[in-house]
Amino acid sequence: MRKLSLFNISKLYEMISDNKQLYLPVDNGAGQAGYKKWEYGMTMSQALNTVRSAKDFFFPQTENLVDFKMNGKNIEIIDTRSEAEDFVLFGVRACDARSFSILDKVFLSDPVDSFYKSRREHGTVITLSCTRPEETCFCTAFGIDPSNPEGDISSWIEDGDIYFEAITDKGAVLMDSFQSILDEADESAVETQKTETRKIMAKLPLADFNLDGFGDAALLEKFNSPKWAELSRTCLGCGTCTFVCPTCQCYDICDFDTGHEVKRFRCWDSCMYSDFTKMAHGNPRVTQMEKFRQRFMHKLVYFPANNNGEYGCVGCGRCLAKCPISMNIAKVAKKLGDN
Amino acid sequence: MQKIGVFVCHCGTNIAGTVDVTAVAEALKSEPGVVISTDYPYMCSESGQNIIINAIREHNLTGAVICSCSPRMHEVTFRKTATAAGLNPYMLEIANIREQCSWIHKDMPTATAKAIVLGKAAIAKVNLNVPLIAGESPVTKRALVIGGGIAGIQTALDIAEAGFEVDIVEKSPTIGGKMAQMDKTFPTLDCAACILTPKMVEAAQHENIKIYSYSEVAEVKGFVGNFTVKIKKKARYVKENICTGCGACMEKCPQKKVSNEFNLGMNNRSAIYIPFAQAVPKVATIDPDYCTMLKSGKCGICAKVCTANAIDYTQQDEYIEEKYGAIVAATGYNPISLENYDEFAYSQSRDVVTSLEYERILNAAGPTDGKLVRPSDGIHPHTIVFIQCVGSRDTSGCGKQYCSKVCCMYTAKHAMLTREKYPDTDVYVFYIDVRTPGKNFDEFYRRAVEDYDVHYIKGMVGKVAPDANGKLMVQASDLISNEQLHITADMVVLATAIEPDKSARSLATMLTASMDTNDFFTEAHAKLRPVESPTAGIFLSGMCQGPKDIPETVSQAGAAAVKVIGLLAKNKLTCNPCVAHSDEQLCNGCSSCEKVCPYGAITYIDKEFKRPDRTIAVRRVASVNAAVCQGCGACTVTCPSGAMDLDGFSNRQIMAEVDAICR
Amino acid sequence: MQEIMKQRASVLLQEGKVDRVLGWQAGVFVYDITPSVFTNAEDLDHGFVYNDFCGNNLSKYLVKESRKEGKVAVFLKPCDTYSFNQLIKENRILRDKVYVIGIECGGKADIEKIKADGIRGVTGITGEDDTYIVDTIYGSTQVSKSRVLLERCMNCKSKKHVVYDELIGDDGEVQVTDRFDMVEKLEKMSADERFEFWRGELSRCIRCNACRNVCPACTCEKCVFDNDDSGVAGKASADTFEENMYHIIRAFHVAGRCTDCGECSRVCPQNIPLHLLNRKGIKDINEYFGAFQAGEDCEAISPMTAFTKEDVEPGTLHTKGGN
Amino acid sequence: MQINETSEISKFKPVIVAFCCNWCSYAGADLAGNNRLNYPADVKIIRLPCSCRVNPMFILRAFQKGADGVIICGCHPGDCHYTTGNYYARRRMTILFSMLDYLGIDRGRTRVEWVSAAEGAKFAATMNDFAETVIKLGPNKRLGDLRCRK
Repeated sequence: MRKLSLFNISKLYEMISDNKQLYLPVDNGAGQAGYKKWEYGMTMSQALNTVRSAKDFFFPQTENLVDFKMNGKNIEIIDTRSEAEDFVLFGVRACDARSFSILDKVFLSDPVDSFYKSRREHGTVITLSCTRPEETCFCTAFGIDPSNPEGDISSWIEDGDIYFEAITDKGAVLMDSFQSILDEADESAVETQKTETRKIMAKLPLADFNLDGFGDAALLEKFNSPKWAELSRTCLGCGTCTFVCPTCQCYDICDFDTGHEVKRFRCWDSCMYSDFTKMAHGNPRVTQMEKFRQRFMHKLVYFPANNNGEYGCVGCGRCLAKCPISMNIAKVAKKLGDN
Repeated sequence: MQKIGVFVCHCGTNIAGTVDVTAVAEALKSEPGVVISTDYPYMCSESGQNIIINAIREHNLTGAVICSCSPRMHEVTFRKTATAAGLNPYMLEIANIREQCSWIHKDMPTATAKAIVLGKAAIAKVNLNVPLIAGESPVTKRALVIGGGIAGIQTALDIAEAGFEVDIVEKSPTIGGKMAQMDKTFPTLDCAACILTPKMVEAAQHENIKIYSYSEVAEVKGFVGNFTVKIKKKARYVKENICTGCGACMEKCPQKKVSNEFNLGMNNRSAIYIPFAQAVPKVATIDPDYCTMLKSGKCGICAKVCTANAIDYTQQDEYIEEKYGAIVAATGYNPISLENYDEFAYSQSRDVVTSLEYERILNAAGPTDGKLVRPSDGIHPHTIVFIQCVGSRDTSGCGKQYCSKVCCMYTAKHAMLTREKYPDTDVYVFYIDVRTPGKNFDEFYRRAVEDYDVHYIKGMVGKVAPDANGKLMVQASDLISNEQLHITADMVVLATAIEPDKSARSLATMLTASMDTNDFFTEAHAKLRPVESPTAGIFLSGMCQGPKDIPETVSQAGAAAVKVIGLLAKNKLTCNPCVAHSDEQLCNGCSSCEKVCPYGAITYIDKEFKRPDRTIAVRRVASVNAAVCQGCGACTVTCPSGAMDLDGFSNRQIMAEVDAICR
Repeated sequence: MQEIMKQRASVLLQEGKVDRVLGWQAGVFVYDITPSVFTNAEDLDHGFVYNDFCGNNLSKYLVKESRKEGKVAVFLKPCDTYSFNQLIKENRILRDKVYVIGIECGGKADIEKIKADGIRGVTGITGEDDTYIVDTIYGSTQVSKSRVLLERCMNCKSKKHVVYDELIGDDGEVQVTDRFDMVEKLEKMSADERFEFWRGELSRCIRCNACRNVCPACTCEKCVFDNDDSGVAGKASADTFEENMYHIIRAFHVAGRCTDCGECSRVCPQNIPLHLLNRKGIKDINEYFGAFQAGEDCEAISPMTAFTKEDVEPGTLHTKGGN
Repeated sequence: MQINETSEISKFKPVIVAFCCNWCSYAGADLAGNNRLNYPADVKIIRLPCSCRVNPMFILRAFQKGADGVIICGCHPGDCHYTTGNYYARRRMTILFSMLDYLGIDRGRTRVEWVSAAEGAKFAATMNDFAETVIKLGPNKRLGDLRCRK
């Protein structure tokens, strides 16, 4: 483990952005934080987390796939992919860090999504431990330790210093690039912080959040539960929960006619939207209840069923904070769970 | 996917002169949906149309684009062509590469490039066109003629003769209009009354004609074939059907100091009056502004003397609502006000008169019983100066830019009549040009000069100044001998410019008929549709469309009548199929569209719909009456959900045109 | 207040006057309140809540609820009643299927404003006149109520209920506000400054459609932006143009219909001040076509479906404000 | 003041969309043609039944696809072939243009003009003037769609 005084953090930013793009959470002027490309003078936000999750960097909201050009009546197909640049994500929290491994299960299993893959390869993640979690946090329910985040490099901020520990080879390589400004440090420095954070986590309102009874055995029972109707009754059908979610990975593929060519791009879709899974014959999910149920069944039942028990949620609490009607996964789990 | 044929017209050199038509045809070949693209010197010609017909059949086209002149010119032509070939006429669009391209651009590459873009836009639209079937609407077999002058009377008579009912609405107490005020008519010099009054009587007696005299049009609703008109019958305080027109009331009426408009205020009439002897209807009218009974309640003499008991002081304005299939505007004209022409001293001397006033002076029934005397002192004038183009062909802004057309001839007439009756007079005519186009016109004018020695002087009068002993000092320039002239005249007659009657403007708004900058009604086409307004079902007769003399007016009146007859002869009209329709699946029933529809074409119905969750819900949705809808599209924009769309001009079609243009 | 409302609701249900009650359901925390439909006293006792975080405008739910079997009672705050009237005017709500209970409102709080001061781990909020005592897992602090109100409540346009069948608490008056101040400020900026301002705001838009889906003026059976046949449908703002397009068209569609209920700004996850777009529309309508408050009564003709022969020319406006 | 397309007034060739009502303005444009009154070829006319048919979406669409200016022409107020259409158009465009201006989008790029069937000269003059304004403003950056740039 190595450390750096926070006074010199901008030196670190400089060194990293010398040969890679560096992104970190900064205040966006609307009282919230969002990832921005680091420029000289920028400082990291004090906010616990960003409104949009870090998944944007590997799975952006819109992404051009291919262009078609019409010359008269014959069509020319153009691959618009450009070689992605290396980039570094700084200050990612444990929950978002875990979300990457969930997305990997979707995009890197056959057939591999080459767009996503290339971004993952070019990105290095420096995570930052949490010390003051929000009441909306429940990552521990998914076996995430916010005091000891995953990633290529993990970091901790403890009285005036920031501590780094490379987890992966990629992380080690990156860390070498700024070794020069780091000092030796030993694990014990952050141990107290870790235990403190764990204590706080245990005190959180959602500490008792659990998913007992959500295994795939319960699939039909949950699916047919009469409670969905009531839960979804006032759902507005907006996409807020899905768009701030670090693990939602549904997308739609659309064409856009620019006038001189057709751009085929993909963009995030939301299971809450009226035309989600709309097909030529119509839509298998017609009511908001069915759409609403899909979102939670997917995260809490279907996904674990296909991914040896891993849930499609990391407990970041964004949907709890952002849903216009405050109907969220915590309430659903409570209502449908065994407890 | 459509199969579209593109047909580029050279219009001789009109288009081909500045647009490389073959290049256009070539460029459009590769547009989506186009299966054939060709060009031809005259697409509108029979052989041109045959090219289109054959192409449609041979390639069984589902759409066609004609790159040619304005759709306002030949859209109808080509749509007929399409129909002839079995293609729905509304699958054809026109790219206007003449008026909006070849005629305004000088540079060939530029014009060609633009023509190609316009063609692409039309193709993009046709790709989204759908066949439209025109609906039908009934025709009310009754016509309305607004204005009871010679134009209105002639139109009404011709329509009535064809066996259709006609109503005439005349704002003054009698029909007859300006012609009734005239003495003689050029170039034949026969008396106006002698040829007009029989027609007035004929109109009055015709079983198909109903005359609303002393009435005005208050409101016009509906559309071609189905107009509903509200007519305001002004109270004349005399029971029309009872009054015998004996005139006793006029003699006994104590209030005789009312300026007589029929004689242009040159003498007086009584408060209860019949405008002139041959008035139709020959019915007295009480002038409420002067009748002591109506104003103070004291008098009532006319009621006492009326043996027929026709007087009714309690009469009120009355509103009649009638349905018509066609409306003819025949609102006529007036001489302009001369306030801008004080140099001619019209306001200073009563001996300076307008031609129409002179007309009355010469008329046996006029203020002077036909004797030529000066209005000021009743003395017989010896030197009379006529000034032409007073307010006509005037670019100074004081008067009218146009030529009033009739002045040259009636001035010649006046000069001739004067010299004939009073050989002792000296008559001068000042003119810019003498315009005598018309049968026997120039002969007529030459007679005035050669046989009657009228002094025609090319030049304009600078000033007319009344002097102490009642003479008029006329200052003028003779442009031919190039000298200043000073004439001491007894009378000066001003050939005053004419303008459309003031009532025409408000009427035009009611009829939604367009007008030009001079307030003359505009015709649908200056050459090809001269008696029709661009607004369907509205026709034009007489001076309200532009200056003309009596023979022209009568012939135009006849022409208008024929158009009306042609319309009324139909039992059904095919409506414009480019009308709005509402997609019930999208309609919210919010009523916004209903509020902006000028025709009340939108109504609402409660309809059952299957909800996504398969339950039934009743929703209020808009439905459009295709016969009433005129296709303006106001509703389509006020509809937030886009449920309202316009056939033939759908959102998608318009956006496709936009895309093609911006590409 | 909450208890009286709860009482009244259960009485209405017991008497069979209504079959359902539309109100607010308590959540896990003090502020995460969910609009909910109650059908029996028991549920009311468990879940019904009315506190300073009941911001949701319930009127829009009546578009669907009033078309269901039986009658529904609804609790409407003064500003909500304007939305209700507007929906009645547009025939979106069946009036006779709804029993409106007007409720007094002292302004609703914005949890994000409370947290903006770095307060975290909120476990409880209790109010005393103008102060909130905020308990957190890190200890408790105080914040001034007036500082943390929702934007719309800071500029409360009316404490008067424009429609109700019965009233709980007192009816207030229409308020004098300076809600157009920010709009004016923007108008006075130069075009470049305005452009930069709106780029900065709208570029954060994630097209979650929350603003539209919560908006009581946006009750289209199918929105043009969801309708593939409309030619403008779009799921994501793939280009800055689409960010503008979506919000311009939305502002235009609600012009003359927006009651300024402020829900769009409340729900925006990115805190985009969307009310500033709608208020511009309202301000323009007031200035060019005469003062008009949508929803004030359900008879008045909407300025966008009316005209006068003397209306301003689009070319002659823009006199105010910078270039 | 005329902009002759061959002359060298400007290298920048704007794309200008003119929405014209069928009864007055489109006829006015035809009259301009009849009288051989020149205006820039950059102006392309789309024929609509009435100015009240112009949906704000058409205008934004034009800007998206690369238009540099959009002008709407209709009958003079009071002369609408459909009696009231242009009155509604006037209100709508007042609100829309004001909104665009509020967003900082160059106000010179949008315009409404009333051109009657008799005003061929006015039509040409209007188009010349509008084109000149748009040329001065240069390419439309603020409301264009980057993907549509060539």
